Amino acid sequence: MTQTALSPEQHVDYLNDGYGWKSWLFTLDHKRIAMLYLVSVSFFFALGGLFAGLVRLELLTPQGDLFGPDIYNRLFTMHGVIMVFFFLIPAIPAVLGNFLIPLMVGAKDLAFPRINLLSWYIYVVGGLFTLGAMIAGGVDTGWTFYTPFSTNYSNSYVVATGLGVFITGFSSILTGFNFIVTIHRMRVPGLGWFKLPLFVWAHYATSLVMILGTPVIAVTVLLLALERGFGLAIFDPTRGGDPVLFQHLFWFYSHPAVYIMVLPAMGVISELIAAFSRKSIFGYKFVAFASLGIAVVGFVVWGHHMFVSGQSAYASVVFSFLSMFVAVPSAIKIFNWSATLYKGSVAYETPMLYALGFIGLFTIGGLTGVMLATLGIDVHVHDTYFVVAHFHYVMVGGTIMGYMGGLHYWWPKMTGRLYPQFWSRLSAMIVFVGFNLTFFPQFIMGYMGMPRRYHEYPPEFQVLHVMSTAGATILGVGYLLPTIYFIMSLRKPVHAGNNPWNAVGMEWQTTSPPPTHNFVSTPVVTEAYAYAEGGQGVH
Amino acid sequence: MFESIRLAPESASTLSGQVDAIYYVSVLISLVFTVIIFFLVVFLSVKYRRRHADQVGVPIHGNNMLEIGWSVLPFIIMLFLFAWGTKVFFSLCRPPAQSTEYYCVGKQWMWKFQHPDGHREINELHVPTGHPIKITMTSEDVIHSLYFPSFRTKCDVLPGRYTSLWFQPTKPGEYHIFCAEYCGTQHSGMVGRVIVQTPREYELWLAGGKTSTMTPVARGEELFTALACVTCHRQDTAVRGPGLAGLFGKRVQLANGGTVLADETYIRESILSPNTKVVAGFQPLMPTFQGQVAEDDLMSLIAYIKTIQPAAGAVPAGAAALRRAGFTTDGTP
Amino acid sequence: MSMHVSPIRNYVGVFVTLLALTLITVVVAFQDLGPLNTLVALGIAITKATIVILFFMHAKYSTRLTKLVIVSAFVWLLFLFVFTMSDFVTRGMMGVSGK
Amino acid sequence: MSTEAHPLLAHHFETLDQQRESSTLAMWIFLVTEIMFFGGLFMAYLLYRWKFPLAFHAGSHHLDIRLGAFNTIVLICSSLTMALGVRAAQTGERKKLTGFMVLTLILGFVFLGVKAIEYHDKFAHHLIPGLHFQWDGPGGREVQLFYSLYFAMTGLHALHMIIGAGLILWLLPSCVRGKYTADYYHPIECFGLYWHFVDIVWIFLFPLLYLLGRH
Ligand code: HEA
Ligand code: HEA
Ligand code: HEC
Ligand code: CUA
Ligand SMILES: [Cu+2]
Repeated sequence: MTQTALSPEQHVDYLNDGYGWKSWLFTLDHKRIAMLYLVSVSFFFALGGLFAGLVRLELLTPQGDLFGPDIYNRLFTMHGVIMVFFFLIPAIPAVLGNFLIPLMVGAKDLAFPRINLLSWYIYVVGGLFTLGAMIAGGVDTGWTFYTPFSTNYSNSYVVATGLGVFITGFSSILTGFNFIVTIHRMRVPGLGWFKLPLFVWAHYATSLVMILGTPVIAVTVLLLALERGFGLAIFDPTRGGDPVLFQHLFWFYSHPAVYIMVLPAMGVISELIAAFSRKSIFGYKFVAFASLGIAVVGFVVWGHHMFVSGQSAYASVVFSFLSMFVAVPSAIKIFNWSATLYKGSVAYETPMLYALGFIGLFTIGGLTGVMLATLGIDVHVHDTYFVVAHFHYVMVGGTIMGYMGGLHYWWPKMTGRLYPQFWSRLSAMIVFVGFNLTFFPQFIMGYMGMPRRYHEYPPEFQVLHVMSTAGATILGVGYLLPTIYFIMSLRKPVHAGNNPWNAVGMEWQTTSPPPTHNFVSTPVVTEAYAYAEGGQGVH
Repeated sequence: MFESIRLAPESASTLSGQVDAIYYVSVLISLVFTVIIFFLVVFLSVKYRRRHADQVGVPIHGNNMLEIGWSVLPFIIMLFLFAWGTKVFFSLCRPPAQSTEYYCVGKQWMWKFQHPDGHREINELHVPTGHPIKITMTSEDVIHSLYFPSFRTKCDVLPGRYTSLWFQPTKPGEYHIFCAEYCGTQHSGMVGRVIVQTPREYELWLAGGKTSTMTPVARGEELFTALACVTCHRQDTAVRGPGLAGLFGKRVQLANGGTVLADETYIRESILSPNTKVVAGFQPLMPTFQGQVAEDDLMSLIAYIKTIQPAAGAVPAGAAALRRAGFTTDGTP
Repeated sequence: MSMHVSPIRNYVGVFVTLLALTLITVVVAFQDLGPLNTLVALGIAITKATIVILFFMHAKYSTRLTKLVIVSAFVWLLFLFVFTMSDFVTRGMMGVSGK
Repeated sequence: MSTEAHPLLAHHFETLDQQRESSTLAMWIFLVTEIMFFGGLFMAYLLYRWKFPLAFHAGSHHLDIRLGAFNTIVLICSSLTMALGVRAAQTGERKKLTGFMVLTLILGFVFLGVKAIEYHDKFAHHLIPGLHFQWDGPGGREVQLFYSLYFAMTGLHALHMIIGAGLILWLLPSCVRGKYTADYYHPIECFGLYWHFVDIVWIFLFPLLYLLGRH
């Protein structure tokens, strides 16, 4: 990071409080750790995106002409593994959450700064493991690692990748645990639970899922490694084991994990909608408790990934009902955000464009999720591109929109710099258009019967695949632009001032970038989103 | 080129219409909600756009009636979809009683089918219209999933266990068979065709095939002798092992006090790992046949055991067994 | 929160109870009680674990939040057990293989 | 704050109480993750025990119930010494604290030693799945499931014991130096929670693995 261009009236902030790589790699400052995460998470996003690009390229034609099947299988597996475990799960919590939660609760740091740094190192080690496995030859099991293919048949680096996921799991556990303790114990006096920004509530709910779910995936991949590496019999059907047990254990974590991915984004959206409508969130308590509701109910719906796996039909019925029930707290959120716009003061800043995009795309993704949870439909569309479209709508259209929105909103706080407004608005539009072009056709081809994880396919699907690949190209451009202007804003700074959006919230009460201990004077506690009450943001 | 874009694959089974119906209704519901939300978001954000830099929103904190409304409405819609979806699902699960049983063994990376009369096919399956067909299946290696998009049904094919699906074709033609569970390198090559024929054509096709094929039941009977099962499992009396007549579908009393339903998976387990569940009143004498019987032979053994009936003096086989399986050669059930 | 120092007497009492329960569980294991064997063994194990949590781990004297944390762990464990077993236990109830 | 900050108070906490509360809460949350971690193993155990009761009984017969019971008692003793150790830390009795920590450590090693004997015995009897498993009695196929779970569960438990022993060794010097007082004892308390948790896991493993079908 260049420090030359700082303005003359510079103050001591967390960025210029110490220079050199040691001051970063041994830092205990949650803000610096967040920046470390930002860099590493972006790296994995680019890598996962690269794999996605290659996948899309191969799918341009029905024949497998660009890559052989082995390479293709490795491509989508690495794409899924990297995007889920190394990008989307840590993205918002470890970058934005890490940076902002102490600021939002008025604390000097997270409760356990050392553990926070440790979590980043664990993440890096897990990432290196996975990268190592990838360079050695990759892994071809799909991100779901289903047995007995993964234990007894695959010839790829399953154990190394599994260990990478196992290790990274601990970084996620440590982050969640730090958040919970911080939110319980480090709130500045007077800051009651219902004065907390919804971003904090969402992260609290996320942390619960991280704590309660992640250990189970850890032990599951450990068992997988023991079976594959040492020949123990755990899931092996030839020795009486049940491969469906693996699926239960896997999804016990991996379904709640999708809420690890989306809840923080929902937290971001609450902040953005409030800030750019200059209004408090409609139905604050409902939105707050909806996060908790989603986190809890989300734990008992995992069987919806297994409707045709040989799971008992009666269990499927229970899981179907509970899955659909999650629509209720999700609906509460969507409707409350929409209602917040009513009589607001709506500004079309870039973060707000992303937020509005989130509402629309997550609605589509969520509603198609409900269709998948409908038993009679899922039997036909399970493991087709309908599912692929559904989860990209919620993960890319939902979470990444939220992440990008949050990054654009807090970038001035994190770096003190502004990015070009025109380009950023344009990129938000490009992302929206490219995204829909990429993934909407996949719903159609999915219902037509196009199975996922196919590197060759019958020619009647080609038109839709071409549209999808074209969309992915546009989408790629949409993500490239922010990469460029964010980096440019560091090299040729436009100074943002402490509060460019005139937003309320404790993070805007301190300077941008904040000083090492976050606040020079103890921050003033107000209700969340106190715009009309003359909160500090409004002049 | 664009004529190939359709919204759904050919609808070629009795249930595909039902699946499409619930699908289109949910699409419609989703569309309504999506339009409402898009409209709300666009309309409100235009109407209440910021007009001067210092403008703040009107402080509105919520409205409990609205909250209740927009919680209850999705809940009711969800209940409706759930009930309908479950109904369709149960129809997809439960084959009609008169279904004919076909067999399928999946392995990396091919589908092996067997007709009730013993005909074998690889990656191709001929079926007649107008008759429910149940496929019982298992895998030799990893998990696969047998998927017929035009019949709107699929089911995973697992090693060490039997699963099943059923359909009743309505429209002659050729449709895709896909493997829908990722199973390794050639997963996308594990595809085939299902050829739906009129009963008459189907009969001709059967007649034109190899005539020396043995029905699964006859093959099972042969194995039952060849593997010396008969030495312990006699038709009339319980010798060393229990009589197997009428076993299939019954609840079996076990030595440790429990009971178990004698389905395909149980019979399979009894053959491969006989002492896992010991029948009440018997000693765990039966040797394991693990590694000695191939998957399709196992299926034949099971098919045979299913046909053993208490009353019958002689062991039925061949055409008699075919009839019992609910299938007649002129194609009418 | 002010710290709570338990008298040594309490710890020794807990210790003796744990030893006694261990003895009982071993003795009972050699008796044939049918399905009750498992229930008794589990019941004793749960009792022992509860005693350790309450007294050795001071849960009895902790904040409500800590108690909530402990209880929620076991509730989630139940989620895992109950919902997973709901699949295996109801298999075959429809009489169609694989449903 | 008017009073001088305690030297062991980290900069971002306001008071020692806040710091201690945060640590014990954190430790409990950590134990929750441990419970869920072992929970996955217990889930596998529950399923297979339910499916294959005979094989599990048969497998369990080859475990040495005397060694298992002995180890149970060893762990209960170590829990007592640990609890008394925490108490000594609370009351600031430096010598007692050190003594109890050492006792706990010794008992931990006794446990691990016995475990090693048992493992060796299983090795000698060809009971290690994947290595050279041999089973002459009935149900050999599923007995492998039992032994796989046995090794996975007791192995992970033993790993936790080893980590615990390492932590004691790491804490001992500061115990000797008298770092822990009534004001500042939460490292010992947190470690105690961990040690008791490991004991609790064994409280369940013992009946589930050793006591099955003895009658
Ligand atoms: C961020 C990630 C994320 C999120 C938030 C969700 C949310 C949901 N998902 Fe999704 N899902 C995935 C990621 C996610 N999913 C992934 C990655 C997979 C595939 C894994 C793999 O196999 O590789 C998957 C697969 C998947 C399946 C399995 C499909 C299959 O393999 O056959 C199912 C089935 O039930 C499902 C359902 C749902 C439901 C009901 C929700 C609900 O939470 C959605 C709730 C939201 C709404 C409903 C919208 C808002 C509500 C309204 C606008 C009100 C109106 C509503 C009604 C009238 C009902 N998902
Ligand atoms: C977070 C999760 C995530 C994200 C973001 C994406 C993003 C994308 N995915 Fe992914 N996808 C998954 C999760 C995700 N996916 C999962 C879990 C699977 C299932 C895997 C499995 O089956 O096992 C899957 C599978 C999957 C398939 C199905 C493969 C198959 O079944 O055969 C396809 C096909 O089109 C696809 C496409 C895409 C595309 C085009 C994008 C695009 O959105 C990507 C756009 C991004 C870029 C193009 C990167 C551009 C970035 C830059 C240029 C910035 C440079 C930055 C720096 C230098 C710092 N994905
Ligand atoms: C040495 C004698 C012996 C042979 C040979 C033998 N069995 Fe058995 N079988 C038994 C006994 C004894 C039982 C009951 C105890 C048990 O369940 O293990 C039994 C049980 C069964 C059962 C479960 C019956 C029930 O009522 O639940 C089936 C099915 C079965 N055998 C099939 C076969 C088949 C098929 C073969 C040949 C491939 C075979 N057996 C060979 C002795 C034998
Ligand atoms: Cu077989 Cu995929
Ligand atoms: Cu899910």
